[in-house]
Amino acid sequence: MIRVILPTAPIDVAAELAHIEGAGAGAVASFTGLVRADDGVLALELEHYPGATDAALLRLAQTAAERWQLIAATIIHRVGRMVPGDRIVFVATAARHRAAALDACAFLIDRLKTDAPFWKREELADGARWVAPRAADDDAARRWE
Amino acid sequence: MIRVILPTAPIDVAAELAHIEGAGAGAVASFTGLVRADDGVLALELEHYPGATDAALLRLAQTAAERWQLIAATIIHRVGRMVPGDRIVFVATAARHRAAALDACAFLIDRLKTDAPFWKREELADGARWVAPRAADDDAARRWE
Amino acid sequence: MALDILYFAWVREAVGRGAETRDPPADVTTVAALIDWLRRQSAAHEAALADVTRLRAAVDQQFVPLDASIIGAREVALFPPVTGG
Amino acid sequence: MALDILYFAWVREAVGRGAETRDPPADVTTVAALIDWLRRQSAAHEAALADVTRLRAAVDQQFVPLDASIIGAREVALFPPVTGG
Repeated sequence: MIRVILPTAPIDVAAELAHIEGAGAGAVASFTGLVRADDGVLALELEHYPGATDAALLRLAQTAAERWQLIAATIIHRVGRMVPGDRIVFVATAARHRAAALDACAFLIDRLKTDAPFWKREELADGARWVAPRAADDDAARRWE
Repeated sequence: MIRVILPTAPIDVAAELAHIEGAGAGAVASFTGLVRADDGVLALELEHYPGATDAALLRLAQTAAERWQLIAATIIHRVGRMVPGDRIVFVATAARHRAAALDACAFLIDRLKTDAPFWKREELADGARWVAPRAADDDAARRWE
Repeated sequence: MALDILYFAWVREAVGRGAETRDPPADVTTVAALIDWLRRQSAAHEAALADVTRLRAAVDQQFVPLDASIIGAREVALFPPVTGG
Repeated sequence: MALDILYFAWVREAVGRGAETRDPPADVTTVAALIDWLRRQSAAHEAALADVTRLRAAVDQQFVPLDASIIGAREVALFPPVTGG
Protein backbone atom coordinates (compact mmCIF):
# COMPACT_ATOMS: atom_id res chain seq x y z
CA MET A 1 0.00 0.00 0.00
CA ILE A 2 1.74 3.10 -1.25
CA ARG A 3 0.18 6.50 -0.71
CA VAL A 4 1.66 9.72 -2.14
CA ILE A 5 -0.15 13.07 -1.86
CA LEU A 6 0.78 16.70 -2.54
CA PRO A 7 -1.93 18.70 -0.77
CA THR A 8 -2.22 22.47 -0.48
CA ALA A 9 -4.34 22.01 2.66
CA PRO A 10 -2.89 21.12 6.11
CA ILE A 11 -1.71 17.53 6.60
CA ASP A 12 -3.95 15.50 8.92
CA VAL A 13 -1.37 13.27 10.65
CA ALA A 14 -3.96 11.59 12.86
CA ALA A 15 -5.92 10.38 9.84
CA GLU A 16 -2.73 9.37 8.04
CA LEU A 17 -1.40 7.40 11.02
CA ALA A 18 -4.77 5.68 11.49
CA HIS A 19 -4.69 4.80 7.81
CA ILE A 20 -1.22 3.24 7.82
CA GLU A 21 -1.81 1.50 11.16
CA GLY A 22 -4.76 -0.19 9.48
CA ALA A 23 -2.38 -2.10 7.23
CA GLY A 24 -1.90 -4.69 10.00
CA ALA A 25 1.82 -4.10 10.59
CA GLY A 26 3.54 -4.53 13.95
CA ALA A 27 5.67 -1.41 13.55
CA VAL A 28 4.87 2.06 12.25
CA ALA A 29 7.50 4.80 12.08
CA SER A 30 6.74 8.36 11.10
CA PHE A 31 8.47 11.64 10.56
CA THR A 32 6.87 15.08 10.47
CA GLY A 33 8.71 18.19 9.31
CA LEU A 34 7.29 21.47 10.57
CA VAL A 35 7.85 25.11 9.75
CA ARG A 36 9.97 26.19 12.69
CA ALA A 37 8.65 29.08 14.71
CA ASP A 38 12.05 30.17 15.95
CA ASP A 39 13.87 31.25 12.77
CA GLY A 40 12.18 34.60 12.11
CA VAL A 41 10.29 32.94 9.26
CA LEU A 42 6.87 34.54 8.79
CA ALA A 43 5.76 32.17 6.03
CA LEU A 44 7.11 29.44 3.79
CA GLU A 45 6.17 28.90 0.15
CA LEU A 46 6.70 25.45 -1.32
CA GLU A 47 7.05 25.33 -5.10
CA HIS A 48 7.18 22.04 -6.96
CA TYR A 49 7.27 20.54 -10.45
CA PRO A 50 3.77 19.15 -11.01
CA GLY A 51 3.76 15.67 -12.46
CA ALA A 52 7.48 15.13 -11.93
CA THR A 53 7.08 15.49 -8.15
CA ASP A 54 4.39 12.83 -7.89
CA ALA A 55 6.48 10.46 -10.01
CA ALA A 56 9.62 11.08 -7.93
CA LEU A 57 7.81 10.46 -4.62
CA LEU A 58 6.11 7.35 -5.95
CA ARG A 59 9.47 5.98 -7.13
CA LEU A 60 11.00 6.76 -3.75
CA ALA A 61 8.19 5.00 -1.88
CA GLN A 62 8.43 1.96 -4.15
CA THR A 63 12.21 1.77 -3.69
CA ALA A 64 11.79 1.83 0.11
CA ALA A 65 8.92 -0.67 0.02
CA GLU A 66 11.05 -3.19 -1.89
CA ARG A 67 14.28 -2.62 0.04
CA TRP A 68 12.69 -2.99 3.50
CA GLN A 69 9.73 -5.20 2.55
CA LEU A 70 7.29 -2.61 3.81
CA ILE A 71 3.64 -3.39 4.33
CA ALA A 72 2.77 0.25 3.64
CA ALA A 73 4.44 3.59 2.96
CA THR A 74 2.99 7.11 2.97
CA ILE A 75 4.59 10.32 1.72
CA ILE A 76 2.66 13.57 2.04
CA HIS A 77 4.39 16.77 1.07
CA ARG A 78 2.47 19.98 1.37
CA VAL A 79 2.85 22.59 -1.38
CA GLY A 80 1.95 26.27 -1.47
CA ARG A 81 2.02 28.70 1.41
CA MET A 82 2.51 27.71 5.06
CA VAL A 83 3.10 29.46 8.38
CA PRO A 84 5.24 28.47 11.40
CA GLY A 85 3.90 25.38 13.14
CA ASP A 86 2.41 24.00 9.92
CA ARG A 87 3.47 20.55 8.79
CA ILE A 88 5.54 20.62 5.59
CA VAL A 89 6.07 16.92 5.16
CA PHE A 90 4.85 13.68 6.69
CA VAL A 91 6.41 10.30 5.99
CA ALA A 92 5.24 7.01 7.51
CA THR A 93 6.28 3.41 7.04
CA ALA A 94 4.75 0.16 8.24
CA ALA A 95 6.64 -3.12 8.55
CA ARG A 96 6.54 -6.32 10.56
CA HIS A 97 9.48 -5.25 12.71
CA ARG A 98 10.73 -1.92 13.98
CA ALA A 99 14.18 -1.80 12.34
CA ALA A 100 12.69 -1.95 8.84
CA ALA A 101 10.07 0.70 9.62
CA LEU A 102 12.60 3.06 11.26
CA ASP A 103 15.28 2.69 8.58
CA ALA A 104 12.83 3.08 5.72
CA CYS A 105 11.35 6.19 7.34
CA ALA A 106 14.82 7.78 7.69
CA PHE A 107 15.66 6.78 4.09
CA LEU A 108 12.49 8.40 2.74
CA ILE A 109 12.95 11.72 4.47
CA ASP A 110 16.67 11.87 3.63
CA ARG A 111 16.06 11.10 -0.05
CA LEU A 112 13.06 13.37 -0.29
CA LYS A 113 15.38 16.29 0.49
CA THR A 114 17.54 15.61 -2.56
CA ASP A 115 15.52 13.51 -5.03
CA ALA A 116 12.23 15.36 -5.40
CA PRO A 117 11.67 18.70 -7.18
CA PHE A 118 10.62 20.97 -4.32
CA TRP A 119 11.89 24.47 -3.63
CA LYS A 120 11.37 26.42 -0.42
CA ARG A 121 11.00 30.18 -0.27
CA GLU A 122 11.07 31.82 3.14
CA GLU A 123 9.35 35.10 3.91
CA LEU A 124 11.21 37.04 6.60
CA ALA A 125 10.64 40.47 8.09
CA ASP A 126 13.22 41.96 5.68
CA GLY A 127 12.05 40.19 2.52
CA ALA A 128 11.86 36.76 0.92
CA ARG A 129 14.66 34.36 0.00
CA TRP A 130 14.95 31.00 -1.69
CA VAL A 131 16.38 28.41 0.68
CA ALA A 132 19.80 27.14 -0.36
CA PRO A 133 20.44 23.39 -0.32
CA ARG A 134 22.43 22.06 2.65
CA ALA A 135 25.54 19.96 2.08
CA ALA A 136 24.38 17.90 5.08
CA ASP A 137 21.30 16.88 3.11
CA ASP A 138 23.41 15.50 0.28
CA ASP A 139 25.53 13.59 2.80
CA ALA A 140 22.42 12.20 4.50
CA ALA A 141 20.95 11.06 1.18
CA ARG A 142 24.21 9.41 0.12
CA ARG A 143 24.45 7.19 3.21
CA TRP A 144 21.69 5.01 1.73
CA GLU A 145 23.62 4.21 -1.45
CA MET B 1 9.62 18.52 27.91
CA ILE B 2 9.67 14.88 28.90
CA ARG B 3 6.44 12.90 29.07
CA VAL B 4 6.27 9.31 30.30
CA ILE B 5 2.96 7.48 30.77
CA LEU B 6 1.92 3.87 31.46
CA PRO B 7 -1.78 3.79 30.62
CA THR B 8 -4.11 0.81 30.72
CA ALA B 9 -6.40 2.60 28.20
CA PRO B 10 -5.67 2.84 24.45
CA ILE B 11 -2.92 5.26 23.40
CA ASP B 12 -4.23 8.35 21.60
CA VAL B 13 -1.43 8.97 19.09
CA ALA B 14 -3.18 11.94 17.51
CA ALA B 15 -3.30 13.77 20.84
CA GLU B 16 0.26 12.77 21.64
CA LEU B 17 1.61 13.94 18.27
CA ALA B 18 -0.28 17.23 18.56
CA HIS B 19 1.22 17.65 22.03
CA ILE B 20 4.83 17.08 20.97
CA GLU B 21 4.42 19.12 17.78
CA GLY B 22 3.38 21.98 20.02
CA ALA B 23 6.92 22.14 21.42
CA GLY B 24 7.97 24.27 18.42
CA ALA B 25 10.49 21.82 16.93
CA GLY B 26 11.20 21.53 13.22
CA ALA B 27 11.34 17.73 13.29
CA VAL B 28 9.18 15.14 15.02
CA ALA B 29 9.86 11.42 14.70
CA SER B 30 7.59 8.75 16.12
CA PHE B 31 7.35 5.02 16.45
CA THR B 32 4.25 2.99 17.22
CA GLY B 33 4.36 -0.69 18.09
CA LEU B 34 1.12 -2.59 17.52
CA VAL B 35 -0.17 -6.01 18.44
CA ARG B 36 0.17 -7.84 15.14
CA ALA B 37 -2.98 -9.36 13.73
CA ASP B 38 -1.17 -12.04 11.74
CA ASP B 39 0.52 -14.19 14.39
CA GLY B 40 -2.44 -16.13 15.74
CA VAL B 41 -2.31 -13.93 18.84
CA LEU B 42 -5.79 -13.46 20.32
CA ALA B 43 -4.66 -11.11 23.08
CA LEU B 44 -1.53 -9.72 24.68
CA GLU B 45 -1.04 -9.06 28.38
CA LEU B 46 1.62 -6.56 29.40
CA GLU B 47 2.95 -6.96 32.94
CA HIS B 48 5.32 -4.42 34.45
CA TYR B 49 7.11 -3.48 37.66
CA PRO B 50 5.20 -0.48 39.02
CA GLY B 51 7.45 2.33 40.15
CA ALA B 52 10.58 0.82 38.62
CA THR B 53 9.08 1.05 35.11
CA ASP B 54 8.29 4.74 35.38
CA ALA B 55 11.78 5.45 36.67
CA ALA B 56 13.42 3.40 33.89
CA LEU B 57 11.44 5.16 31.14
CA LEU B 58 12.11 8.58 32.63
CA ARG B 59 15.85 7.82 32.79
CA LEU B 60 15.77 6.62 29.17
CA ALA B 61 13.97 9.75 27.97
CA GLN B 62 16.39 12.00 29.86
CA THR B 63 19.38 10.17 28.40
CA ALA B 64 18.03 10.65 24.87
CA ALA B 65 17.10 14.28 25.51
CA GLU B 66 20.64 15.10 26.60
CA ARG B 67 22.44 13.03 23.94
CA TRP B 68 20.45 14.46 21.00
CA GLN B 69 19.51 17.84 22.51
CA LEU B 70 15.85 17.08 22.13
CA ILE B 71 13.21 19.76 22.53
CA ALA B 72 10.73 17.12 23.72
CA ALA B 73 10.45 13.35 24.19
CA THR B 74 7.40 11.18 24.85
CA ILE B 75 7.29 7.52 25.87
CA ILE B 76 3.92 5.86 26.32
CA HIS B 77 3.83 2.15 27.05
CA ARG B 78 0.49 0.53 27.51
CA VAL B 79 0.10 -2.09 30.25
CA GLY B 80 -2.58 -4.71 30.85
CA ARG B 81 -4.59 -6.57 28.24
CA MET B 82 -4.63 -5.70 24.53
CA VAL B 83 -5.96 -7.20 21.31
CA PRO B 84 -4.50 -7.29 17.78
CA GLY B 85 -4.38 -3.84 16.22
CA ASP B 86 -3.98 -2.13 19.61
CA ARG B 87 -0.98 0.11 20.17
CA ILE B 88 1.47 -1.31 22.70
CA VAL B 89 4.01 1.46 22.68
CA PHE B 90 4.39 4.96 21.29
CA VAL B 91 7.63 6.91 21.28
CA ALA B 92 8.06 10.41 19.87
CA THR B 93 10.95 12.84 19.77
CA ALA B 94 11.16 16.48 18.76
CA ALA B 95 14.35 18.24 17.71
CA ARG B 96 15.47 21.15 15.56
CA HIS B 97 16.67 18.82 12.80
CA ARG B 98 15.55 15.46 11.52
CA ALA B 99 18.68 13.37 12.18
CA ALA B 100 18.49 14.01 15.94
CA ALA B 101 14.76 13.26 16.08
CA LEU B 102 15.08 10.05 14.03
CA ASP B 103 18.14 8.71 15.86
CA ALA B 104 16.72 9.48 19.30
CA CYS B 105 13.44 7.78 18.37
CA ALA B 106 15.27 4.62 17.25
CA PHE B 107 17.41 4.72 20.41
CA LEU B 108 14.37 4.96 22.67
CA ILE B 109 12.49 2.07 21.15
CA ASP B 110 15.62 -0.13 21.01
CA ARG B 111 16.52 0.55 24.64
CA LEU B 112 12.95 0.24 25.82
CA LYS B 113 13.04 -3.39 24.68
CA THR B 114 15.92 -4.23 27.01
CA ASP B 115 16.08 -1.59 29.75
CA ALA B 116 12.56 -1.39 31.11
CA PRO B 117 10.78 -4.03 33.24
CA PHE B 118 7.98 -5.15 30.92
CA TRP B 119 6.91 -8.72 30.20
CA LYS B 120 4.61 -9.82 27.39
CA ARG B 121 2.24 -12.76 27.62
CA GLU B 122 0.52 -13.90 24.44
CA GLU B 123 -2.83 -15.65 24.39
CA LEU B 124 -3.07 -18.09 21.47
CA ALA B 125 -5.78 -20.54 20.45
CA ASP B 126 -3.89 -23.36 22.21
CA GLY B 127 -3.03 -21.49 25.40
CA ALA B 128 -0.93 -18.65 26.75
CA ARG B 129 2.85 -18.21 26.71
CA TRP B 130 5.35 -15.69 28.01
CA VAL B 131 7.25 -14.09 25.15
CA ALA B 132 10.96 -14.94 25.17
CA PRO B 133 13.48 -12.14 24.69
CA ARG B 134 15.01 -11.85 21.23
CA ALA B 135 18.80 -11.80 20.81
CA ALA B 136 18.20 -9.22 18.06
CA ASP B 137 16.79 -6.86 20.69
CA ASP B 138 19.97 -7.06 22.75
CA ASP B 139 22.04 -6.39 19.62
CA ALA B 140 19.84 -3.42 18.69
CA ALA B 141 20.13 -1.93 22.18
CA ARG B 142 23.93 -2.38 22.25
CA ARG B 143 24.51 -0.43 19.04
CA TRP B 144 23.86 2.79 21.00
CA GLU B 145 26.65 2.17 23.50
CA MET C 1 15.74 -7.99 58.62
CA ALA C 2 12.43 -8.02 56.73
CA LEU C 3 12.85 -7.90 52.97
CA ASP C 4 10.11 -7.39 50.38
CA ILE C 5 10.55 -9.86 47.55
CA LEU C 6 8.69 -9.31 44.27
CA TYR C 7 8.18 -11.77 41.42
CA PHE C 8 7.10 -10.99 37.86
CA ALA C 9 5.88 -12.84 34.76
CA TRP C 10 6.37 -16.62 34.80
CA VAL C 11 8.47 -16.43 37.96
CA ARG C 12 5.45 -14.93 39.72
CA GLU C 13 3.20 -17.64 38.30
CA ALA C 14 5.60 -20.43 39.33
CA VAL C 15 6.15 -19.11 42.86
CA GLY C 16 2.39 -18.69 43.13
CA ARG C 17 2.43 -15.11 44.37
CA GLY C 18 3.60 -11.65 43.27
CA ALA C 19 5.15 -10.52 46.54
CA GLU C 20 6.16 -11.78 49.97
CA THR C 21 8.04 -10.46 52.95
CA ARG C 22 10.88 -12.67 54.20
CA ASP C 23 13.58 -12.42 56.81
CA PRO C 24 16.62 -14.25 55.39
CA PRO C 25 19.58 -15.05 57.69
CA ALA C 26 22.41 -12.52 57.98
CA ASP C 27 24.81 -14.57 55.83
CA VAL C 28 22.50 -14.12 52.79
CA THR C 29 24.22 -11.02 51.39
CA THR C 30 23.82 -11.26 47.59
CA VAL C 31 20.96 -11.77 45.16
CA ALA C 32 22.38 -15.18 44.21
CA ALA C 33 22.53 -16.26 47.88
CA LEU C 34 18.96 -15.03 48.37
CA ILE C 35 17.80 -17.13 45.40
CA ASP C 36 19.55 -20.21 46.90
CA TRP C 37 17.89 -19.58 50.25
CA LEU C 38 14.44 -18.97 48.71
CA ARG C 39 14.66 -22.26 46.78
CA ARG C 40 14.72 -24.09 50.09
CA GLN C 41 11.50 -22.42 51.31
CA SER C 42 8.97 -24.43 49.23
CA ALA C 43 8.64 -26.75 46.25
CA ALA C 44 7.12 -23.89 44.25
CA HIS C 45 10.13 -21.65 45.01
CA GLU C 46 12.48 -24.50 44.10
CA ALA C 47 10.75 -24.97 40.73
CA ALA C 48 10.49 -21.25 39.96
CA LEU C 49 14.09 -20.38 40.84
CA ALA C 50 15.88 -23.56 39.72
CA ASP C 51 17.56 -22.14 36.62
CA VAL C 52 19.37 -18.92 37.57
CA THR C 53 20.45 -18.32 33.95
CA ARG C 54 16.77 -17.51 33.25
CA LEU C 55 16.53 -15.01 36.10
CA ARG C 56 17.21 -11.29 36.31
CA ALA C 57 17.04 -9.10 39.39
CA ALA C 58 16.52 -5.61 40.69
CA VAL C 59 17.54 -4.35 44.13
CA ASP C 60 15.52 -1.38 45.35
CA GLN C 61 14.21 -1.02 41.78
CA GLN C 62 17.64 -0.88 40.10
CA PHE C 63 18.57 -3.65 37.63
CA VAL C 64 21.62 -5.51 39.02
CA PRO C 65 23.68 -8.63 38.21
CA LEU C 66 22.95 -11.65 40.39
CA ASP C 67 26.18 -11.25 42.37
CA ALA C 68 25.05 -7.80 43.58
CA SER C 69 24.79 -7.12 47.30
CA ILE C 70 21.44 -7.02 49.08
CA ILE C 71 22.89 -5.64 52.32
CA GLY C 72 20.59 -2.85 53.51
CA ALA C 73 18.12 -3.50 50.69
CA ARG C 74 14.38 -3.07 51.31
CA GLU C 75 13.10 -4.63 48.07
CA VAL C 76 14.44 -7.35 45.77
CA ALA C 77 12.64 -8.30 42.54
CA LEU C 78 13.23 -11.54 40.64
CA PHE C 79 11.96 -11.95 37.07
CA PRO C 80 12.72 -13.29 33.58
CA PRO C 81 14.58 -11.19 30.97
CA VAL C 82 12.37 -8.27 29.95
CA THR C 83 10.34 -8.27 26.72
CA GLY C 84 8.67 -4.89 26.44
CA GLY C 85 8.12 -2.43 23.63
CA MET D 1 11.04 21.10 -33.21
CA ALA D 2 8.93 22.80 -30.54
CA LEU D 3 10.20 22.24 -27.04
CA ASP D 4 8.42 23.10 -23.79
CA ILE D 5 10.85 24.74 -21.39
CA LEU D 6 9.92 25.06 -17.69
CA TYR D 7 11.58 27.19 -15.02
CA PHE D 8 11.23 26.84 -11.25
CA ALA D 9 12.06 28.82 -8.10
CA TRP D 10 14.49 31.75 -8.56
CA VAL D 11 15.24 30.69 -12.15
CA ARG D 12 11.55 31.18 -12.93
CA GLU D 13 11.57 34.57 -11.21
CA ALA D 14 14.72 35.68 -13.05
CA VAL D 15 13.53 34.54 -16.49
CA GLY D 16 10.21 36.24 -15.73
CA ARG D 17 7.99 33.30 -16.64
CA GLY D 18 7.36 29.68 -15.61
CA ALA D 19 7.14 28.13 -19.06
CA GLU D 20 7.72 28.89 -22.72
CA THR D 21 7.74 26.98 -25.97
CA ARG D 22 10.89 27.38 -28.09
CA ASP D 23 12.23 25.90 -31.30
CA PRO D 24 16.01 25.70 -30.85
CA PRO D 25 18.21 24.94 -33.90
CA ALA D 26 19.03 21.31 -34.70
CA ASP D 27 22.61 21.59 -33.43
CA VAL D 28 21.34 22.25 -29.88
CA THR D 29 21.41 18.62 -28.72
CA THR D 30 22.22 18.78 -24.97
CA VAL D 31 20.84 20.57 -21.92
CA ALA D 32 24.07 22.59 -21.67
CA ALA D 33 23.80 23.68 -25.32
CA LEU D 34 20.15 24.60 -24.76
CA ILE D 35 21.13 26.77 -21.78
CA ASP D 36 23.78 28.52 -23.94
CA TRP D 37 21.24 29.13 -26.68
CA LEU D 38 18.55 30.37 -24.25
CA ARG D 39 21.00 32.87 -22.73
CA ARG D 40 21.15 34.63 -26.10
CA GLN D 41 17.36 35.04 -26.28
CA SER D 42 16.96 37.94 -23.79
CA ALA D 43 18.72 39.85 -21.04
CA ALA D 44 16.49 38.12 -18.48
CA HIS D 45 17.49 34.68 -19.79
CA GLU D 46 21.15 35.74 -19.78
CA ALA D 47 20.91 36.83 -16.12
CA ALA D 48 18.91 33.77 -15.00
CA LEU D 49 21.09 31.18 -16.70
CA ALA D 50 24.54 32.82 -16.37
CA ASP D 51 25.93 30.49 -13.71
CA VAL D 52 25.40 26.89 -14.81
CA THR D 53 26.89 25.55 -11.56
CA ARG D 54 23.71 26.80 -9.86
CA LEU D 55 21.42 25.02 -12.34
CA ARG D 56 19.91 21.55 -12.40
CA ALA D 57 17.80 20.03 -15.14
CA ALA D 58 15.14 17.48 -15.99
CA VAL D 59 14.38 16.11 -19.45
CA ASP D 60 10.86 14.80 -19.85
CA GLN D 61 10.55 14.96 -16.03
CA GLN D 62 13.67 12.87 -15.30
CA PHE D 63 16.54 14.52 -13.40
CA VAL D 64 19.62 14.53 -15.68
CA PRO D 65 23.14 15.96 -15.68
CA LEU D 66 23.64 19.07 -17.83
CA ASP D 67 25.49 17.13 -20.55
CA ALA D 68 22.42 14.93 -21.12
CA SER D 69 20.84 14.76 -24.59
CA ILE D 70 17.64 16.60 -25.42
CA ILE D 71 17.20 14.90 -28.79
CA GLY D 72 13.55 13.89 -29.12
CA ALA D 73 12.64 15.55 -25.81
CA ARG D 74 9.29 17.27 -25.43
CA GLU D 75 9.95 19.03 -22.10
CA VAL D 76 13.09 20.42 -20.47
CA ALA D 77 13.00 21.95 -16.97
CA LEU D 78 15.71 24.22 -15.56
CA PHE D 79 15.86 24.99 -11.84
CA PRO D 80 18.11 25.43 -8.79
CA PRO D 81 19.15 22.48 -6.58
CA VAL D 82 16.08 21.14 -4.79
CA THR D 83 15.31 22.00 -1.15
CA GLY D 84 12.22 20.04 -0.18
CA GLY D 85 11.17 18.06 2.85
